[in-house]
Amino acid sequence: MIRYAWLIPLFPLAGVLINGLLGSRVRDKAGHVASLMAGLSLLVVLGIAREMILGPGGSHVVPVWTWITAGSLSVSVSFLVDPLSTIMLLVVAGVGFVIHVYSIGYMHGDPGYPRFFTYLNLFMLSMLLLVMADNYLLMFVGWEGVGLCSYLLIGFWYEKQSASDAGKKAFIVNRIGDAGFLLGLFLIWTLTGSLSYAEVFKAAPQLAAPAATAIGLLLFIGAMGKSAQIPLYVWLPDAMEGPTPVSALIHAATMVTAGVYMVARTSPVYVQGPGALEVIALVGALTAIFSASIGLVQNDIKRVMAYSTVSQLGFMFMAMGVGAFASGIFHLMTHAFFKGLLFLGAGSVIHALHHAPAAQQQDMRYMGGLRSKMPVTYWCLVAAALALAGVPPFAGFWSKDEILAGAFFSGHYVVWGLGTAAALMTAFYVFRMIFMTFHGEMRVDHHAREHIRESPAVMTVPLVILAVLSVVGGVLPGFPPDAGWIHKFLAPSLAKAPGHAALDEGVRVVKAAAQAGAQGGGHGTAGIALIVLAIAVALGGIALAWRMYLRDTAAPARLERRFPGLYRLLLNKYYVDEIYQACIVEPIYRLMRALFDFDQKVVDGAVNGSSFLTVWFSRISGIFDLRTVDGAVNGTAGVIGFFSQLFKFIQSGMVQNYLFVMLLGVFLMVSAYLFR
Amino acid sequence: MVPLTHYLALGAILFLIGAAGVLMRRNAIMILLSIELMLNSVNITFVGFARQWADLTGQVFAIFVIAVAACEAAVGLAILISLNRDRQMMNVDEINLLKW
Amino acid sequence: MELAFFYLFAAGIVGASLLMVTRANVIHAALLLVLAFLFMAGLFVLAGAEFLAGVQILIYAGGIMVLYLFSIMLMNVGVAVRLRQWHRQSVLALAAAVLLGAEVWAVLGRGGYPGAKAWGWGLGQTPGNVEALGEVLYTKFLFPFEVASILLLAAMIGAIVLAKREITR
Amino acid sequence: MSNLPLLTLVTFLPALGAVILMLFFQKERTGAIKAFATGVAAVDFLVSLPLWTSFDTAQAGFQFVEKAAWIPSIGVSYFMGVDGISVLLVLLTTLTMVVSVVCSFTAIHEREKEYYVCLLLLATGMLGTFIALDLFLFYVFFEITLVPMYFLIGIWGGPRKLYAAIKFFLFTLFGSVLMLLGILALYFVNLKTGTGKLTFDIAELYTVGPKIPMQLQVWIFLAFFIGFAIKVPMFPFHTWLPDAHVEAPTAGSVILAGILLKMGTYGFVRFVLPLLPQASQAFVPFMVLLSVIGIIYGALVSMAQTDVKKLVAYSSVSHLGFVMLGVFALNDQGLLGAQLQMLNHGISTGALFLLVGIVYERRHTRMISDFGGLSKVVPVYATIFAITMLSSMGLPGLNGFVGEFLILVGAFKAFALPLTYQLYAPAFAVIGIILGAAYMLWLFQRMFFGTLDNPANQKLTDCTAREVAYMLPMVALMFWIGLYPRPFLARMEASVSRVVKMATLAQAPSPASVAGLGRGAQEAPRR
Repeated sequence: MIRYAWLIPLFPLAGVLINGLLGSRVRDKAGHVASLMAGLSLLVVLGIAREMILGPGGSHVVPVWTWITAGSLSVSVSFLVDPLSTIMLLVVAGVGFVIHVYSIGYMHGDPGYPRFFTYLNLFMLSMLLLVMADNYLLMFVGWEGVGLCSYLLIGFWYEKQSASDAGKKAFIVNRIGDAGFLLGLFLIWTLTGSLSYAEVFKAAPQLAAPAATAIGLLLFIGAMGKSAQIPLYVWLPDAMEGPTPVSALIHAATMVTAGVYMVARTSPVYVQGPGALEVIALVGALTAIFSASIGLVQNDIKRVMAYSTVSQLGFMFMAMGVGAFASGIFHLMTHAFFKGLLFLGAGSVIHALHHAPAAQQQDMRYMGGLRSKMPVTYWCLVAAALALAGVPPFAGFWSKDEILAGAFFSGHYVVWGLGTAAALMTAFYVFRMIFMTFHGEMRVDHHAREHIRESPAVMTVPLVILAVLSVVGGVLPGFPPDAGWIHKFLAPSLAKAPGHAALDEGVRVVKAAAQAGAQGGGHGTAGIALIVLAIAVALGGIALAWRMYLRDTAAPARLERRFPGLYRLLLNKYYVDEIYQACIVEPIYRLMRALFDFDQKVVDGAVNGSSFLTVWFSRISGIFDLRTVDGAVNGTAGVIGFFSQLFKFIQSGMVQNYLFVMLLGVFLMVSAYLFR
Repeated sequence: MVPLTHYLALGAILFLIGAAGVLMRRNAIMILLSIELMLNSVNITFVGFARQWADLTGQVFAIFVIAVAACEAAVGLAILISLNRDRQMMNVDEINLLKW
Repeated sequence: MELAFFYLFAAGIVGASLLMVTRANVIHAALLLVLAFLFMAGLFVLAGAEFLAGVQILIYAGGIMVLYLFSIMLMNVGVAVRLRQWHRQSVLALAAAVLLGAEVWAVLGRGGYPGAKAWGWGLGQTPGNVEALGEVLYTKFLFPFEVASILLLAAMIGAIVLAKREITR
Repeated sequence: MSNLPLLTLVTFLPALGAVILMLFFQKERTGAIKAFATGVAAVDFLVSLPLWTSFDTAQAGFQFVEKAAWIPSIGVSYFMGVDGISVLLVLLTTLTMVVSVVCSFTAIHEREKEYYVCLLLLATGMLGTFIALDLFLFYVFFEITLVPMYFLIGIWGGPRKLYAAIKFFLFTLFGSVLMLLGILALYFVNLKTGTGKLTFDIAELYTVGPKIPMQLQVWIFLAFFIGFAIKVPMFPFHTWLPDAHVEAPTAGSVILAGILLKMGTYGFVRFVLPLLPQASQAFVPFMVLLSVIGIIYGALVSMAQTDVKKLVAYSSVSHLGFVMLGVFALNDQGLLGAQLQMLNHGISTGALFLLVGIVYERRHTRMISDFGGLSKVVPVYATIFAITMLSSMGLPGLNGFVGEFLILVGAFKAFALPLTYQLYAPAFAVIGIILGAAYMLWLFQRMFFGTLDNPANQKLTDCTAREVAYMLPMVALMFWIGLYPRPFLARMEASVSRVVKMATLAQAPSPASVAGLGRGAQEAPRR
C-alpha cells in the first residue's frame, strides 16, 4: 500500500482538474466530486496508516520523478511515509474529508460553488504535498501552495473589499515568513549539500551549534508566518473573512499547524542548536498568552476562535521549544479535532442565523439561548470547549498537560507560568463563548428567530464525528501521559533533545505518578501536583465564565468600567495592526512613491538632461545656422520639444540652407588648398 | 591663343554668379535659371581644357552636361508646375517638405 | 585678335548673367540668359568647338530655354514680381560667394599649368571637329552616351508624371 | 538533415517572408497578409524545432555550426551555431514570434503590411543575435533589431510614441556603440598580442580573453557592461524601458520583454564572462550591488504605478535584476537559474503583456483604477491572468519559482559563506520576492476583486478562442517548466558549466591590479 502513496495527492489533483475545467458542467455536483476525491485520498491514507501502525513502521521513500538538477543540487519529487507523516496524513485527510462533506451543506447555493471546491481540493493537494514531501523544497512547494489556497479562499467572496484585503494580507505576511524559510533552506543546502530529509539529518550531527541555530531561526521565521506566531500572527484573525469551513480546515486544523510540523520534522537539526529552541519556546509562550488575552473580550464568535487558534499554536511551539516534540504533534492532532469542531459548530450557528442582519450573524452579543433550538450543535460544541479548556478526559487535557509538564520539568519555569496563565484564559473565553451563544436569553433579531433551526445532517454528521474524536482522541493515543502510544509511534521520526535530561526525569516521575493515580493512590509528587493544578485552572476558568456571564451578567460591564484602558487595549488587539500599518506599511508606501519620483525626476531626468545637453552642443555647433532657422527657439518646455528642435537645427527643410552650407564647405576646402 | 586661365577665370566668375543667384533668390524659376548658368560655366571650363590639351574628352563631357541640364530643366520645371498648381507657391523658402 | 573676341564674348556673358540674376521678372531673366548662351556659343567657336557651339544655340538657347519660357507662361508669374525677391540669407551668401571668388582668383593667380598642345582639329581642317567628336562619342564614350539617353528618357517620363493633372479622382 | 543549414534557415526565413510580403502583397488584402505572416512565423517555429529534438545535451560546445568567410580582408566570418546558452532562447524567440503575430490581428488597423514586415525583420535580427558566433556578425544583428523596433514603437505606438521610440533608439544605440568599441578593442588586442590573426570568431577569442592584462580588461568590461546593461536594463540605465513598453503596441511589448531584454543578459553570459573572466570576477561586488538595487527598486517602483503596463515594465527591471544576480553568482546553480529565468521572464512577462493587450483592445485604457471586479465578467481571462501573475511572482509549481530558486541558491552559495557583508545580496533578493508578491497581488486585487462599479466594464467580453489559443502555449510552458524543468535544465547544463569554468578558472586578479585602475601601466609589466 505504501508504494501507492503517490495516489494520495493524485485524487485531489483530479478533483481540481474536474471542478476547475468543467466547473460550469458539474455545477451542483462539484461538492460531491470534491468530497469523493478527498474520501478516496482518505482511504489510501487509512490503508497506509494500517500498515504503518500494525506493521513494522519504519521510513519509506516513494520516488516519483526528478524535479530539478543543477550542478550539485538535485531535488526530486518523492514522498516520505514515516510515523510523523502518517499522523499528519491522518489529520489532514481525515479532518479534510469531514470538512469537505460539511461544506456541501454550508456552501449550498453559493454562486461560486464549483470554484470553492476547486480551491478546497487544491488546498488538500498542497497540504498533502507539504506533509508527504521527502525534502525541504517539495515541502516548500506545498507550503506556498497552501498559502495560495489560503489567499484564494480567504478572498473567496472577492466582491467584499475586506475579504480580498484579508487574503492579500495573509499571503504577504506569509511571504515574509517564506523569505526566512527560503533563506534557511539555502543555508541547509550550503552547509549539508542536500535538501532531502534523510541526508540533511545524516549530516546534522556534524553541524556547529551556531550554524544549526541559524538554520533553526530562519526556518522558524517561516513557521511564524504560516503558524501565526508573534510578530507575524496578524493575518490569522483577519482570515476569518473566509467561509467558515475554510476557517476550520485551513486556519485551525491543518495549514496553520504546518509550521509546527516543520519544526518537528527538522528536530534533528534543532537539537544541535538549542538557542533556536529557546527562542521558539519563548515566542510560543508569549503568543499563547498574548492572543488568549485578546480572545477574552472579542465579541465576534469567529474572532474568539481565531485568537484561540493563535494561542493554541503558541502552545504547540512551546512544546517544540522545550524539546517535547511528540507532545507538540499530539497537541496538533487533538487541536485539529476540537478546533475544527469549534469552527464547524460556529459555522452551524452562523448558518442558522443567516436571516439576521449581516453585522449580527457572527456577533455573540446578538445570540444567546440557542441551546434548545440547536441541540446537536450545542452538545458537540460543549465537548469541543471542554477539550479546549483541558478538562479530563477530553482530548485537549492530555496533550496540553503534557506540554506544560514538559516545560516545567525541562526547567522553563517562565514558559510554564505563561502557559498556565494562558490555559486559565482559554478555559474562560471558550466558555464565555458557549454561555453567550447558547445560554441566557435570546437576543437574536426578531425577524431571524423563526428561521433558526438545526443544520441538515450533512453538516451535523461531521460535527458528531469530530465530537467523538474530541472526546476519545486524547485519551486513546495519549494515556498514560508522556508514555502513551503516540510517543512510541513517533519516536523514530523525532530527535531527542539533549540537555533536556531533566525532561526524561520528569517523564519518569509523571509516568509513575500517573500509574499510581490510575491505581487510585499516590500523592505528593510534582507530576500529580501539576495535573491537579491544570485541572483546577481549567475548572476555575469555566467557573469564572459561568459567574460572569450566567449568574451575574452585569459583571462584565462593571469590569469594563473599572478598567476602561485595559479593556480598550484588549478589544483593539493591542493596536498591533495599527502599529504595523504606521511603522511598516505606510513607510513602504511612502518609500515607493518617493522612489518613483526619484525615478522620474532624477534617473530619467539624468537621461533627458544628457539629451538636453546634446541638443545644446548641437545648437552651439549650429550657431551659424541659427539665423536662418524659421521661428528660432521659442522656449517651449518639454522633452519632445527638445528632440524636435534637435532636428530643426539639423534640418531646416530648406534646400537653400543646405546649399549654402555646401558652398561654405567648398570655401573651406579651397581655403585648405590655398593655405596648406 | 587665349590662355587657359582666362577660360578658368570666366568659368569661375559665371559659376559664382550662378551660385549667388541660387542662394539669394527666392523665386524657384530664378534658381533653376541660375543653375543653368552654373552648368554652362562648367562647360566653358571643359571646353577651355579641351582646347588647352587638344583632347576631345572635354567637349564630350560638355555634351553630356547639356544632356543632364536638359533633364534637370525638364524635371525641375515639372515639379514647379505641379507645385504652382497645387499650392500656388513660387518661392523656395516656403517649400519645406523635406522638413520632418 | 582672338583675345579681343574672347574679351568681347566674356564681357557679354558676364554682363548678361549679372543682369539675369538681378531681374525681378523671370521672362526678362530667361531672355537675358538666352543672350548669354549666344555669347557662349561664340566663345565655343573661338575655342574650336564648333559642334558644341551649334548645340548650344540649337538645343540650349532654342530648346531648353523655350521650355523655360513655356513653363513660365503656364505659371502665374505676375504675382511673383511684387513679392520680396531676395532670400534672408542673401547677405551671407553674397559674402561667401565673393570670398570664394577671391580665393579662386588667388588659386588661378598661381598659374602653373602644363603648356598647350598642338591644335589638331579646327575650322576648315580635316578631320573636322564634328567628325572627330562623333568618332570619339560613338566609340570610346558609347556606354556613357547610352546612359545619357536612358537618363533623358527617364527624365521625360518623370516630367510627364509630375506635371500631368490628376485626370481621375 | 545534417547537411541542411538549419540555423541559416531559421534566421533568415522571417526576413525572406518579409521581402515576399513587401513585394507581392497588396496592402488592402489584410487577410492574406495576416495569414502569410502567421504562416511564416509558424513555419519558422517548426523549422526551429529540430534544435530541441536533435540537440546533444551532453555536449558543451557549439552545435549545428555553419561557418564561411564573409569579409576575409578584416577577418569577419559568417559563423553561426548554438549551444545550451542560446538554443532555448532561439526557440523562445520563434515561439514568441508566432504568438506576437497572432496577437496583432485585431490590435493593428493601420499600415498592416508594413507592421508585419517590421515584425518579421525583427525576428531575423533577434534570431541572428542569439545564433551569431562572430562578434562582428553579432554586432550587426544586435543593431539590426533596433530599426524595426524603432518603427514598431514610433508608428504603431501610443500617444507619446515618438518620445519613447527616440529614447529607446538613442539610449540603446549609445550603449551598443560603446560595445562596438569593446569589440574592436578585443579584436586589436588579439591582433597585437594574441594569436595575431584577423578574427572576430569568439571560439578563438575565448582563448585570448583571459590573457589580456587586467587594466585593459577593465576598460573592455566597462564598454561591454554599458552596452549590455542598457539592454538588460540594469538599475540606473532602465528608464527607457517603461516608456518603450507603455508606448509600444502589444506585440512590441511582448517582444521587448520576452526577447530584446534577453539580448543583454545573453551578452553577459556569452561574451563578458568567458572573454573577460578576471574583470568579471573583479566586478562581482559592483554587479551584485546593481542587481540587488534593481530587484528592490524595480519592485517598489512598480508598486507605485497606476498603469498596468508600466507596472509590468518596472517588474521586468526587478526580474532582470534576479537574472543578473544569478549570472554574477558565477556558479552552476546561479547561472543555470539565470538562464532559466530568462526563459521564464520571457514567458511570464510576455504573457502579462499579452493579457494587458487583450483588455486594452476592449477598453482602450490601462489605468488600474478604471478596472475592478473583473472576475465576475471575464472568468477565463481572470484565471489566465491569475496563473500568469503567480508564475511571475514565483509560486512553486510554476516556472518562475524554479528559476528564482536556483538563482537564490547560487547567490547564497556564492555570497553567504564565508560570512561577509555580501550576505546582503541574497537576503535583499529574498525581500524582492516578498515585494514581488505584494505588487502583483495588489494589482490583481485592484483589477479583478471588489465590486464591478465601472459601467464600462460590465459589457466586457471574455477571451475569444484566438486569444485563448495564443495564451495556451504560454500557460502550458509555465506548468511544464514549473513541474518538470529537467529537459530545459539538461539542455543548458553542459554549456553553463563550461561558461562557469571559463569565468572562474582564470586566476583571480591580485587586489593591487584591481585597485590600480589608473596606475595599471606600471602594473602591467609585472604580470
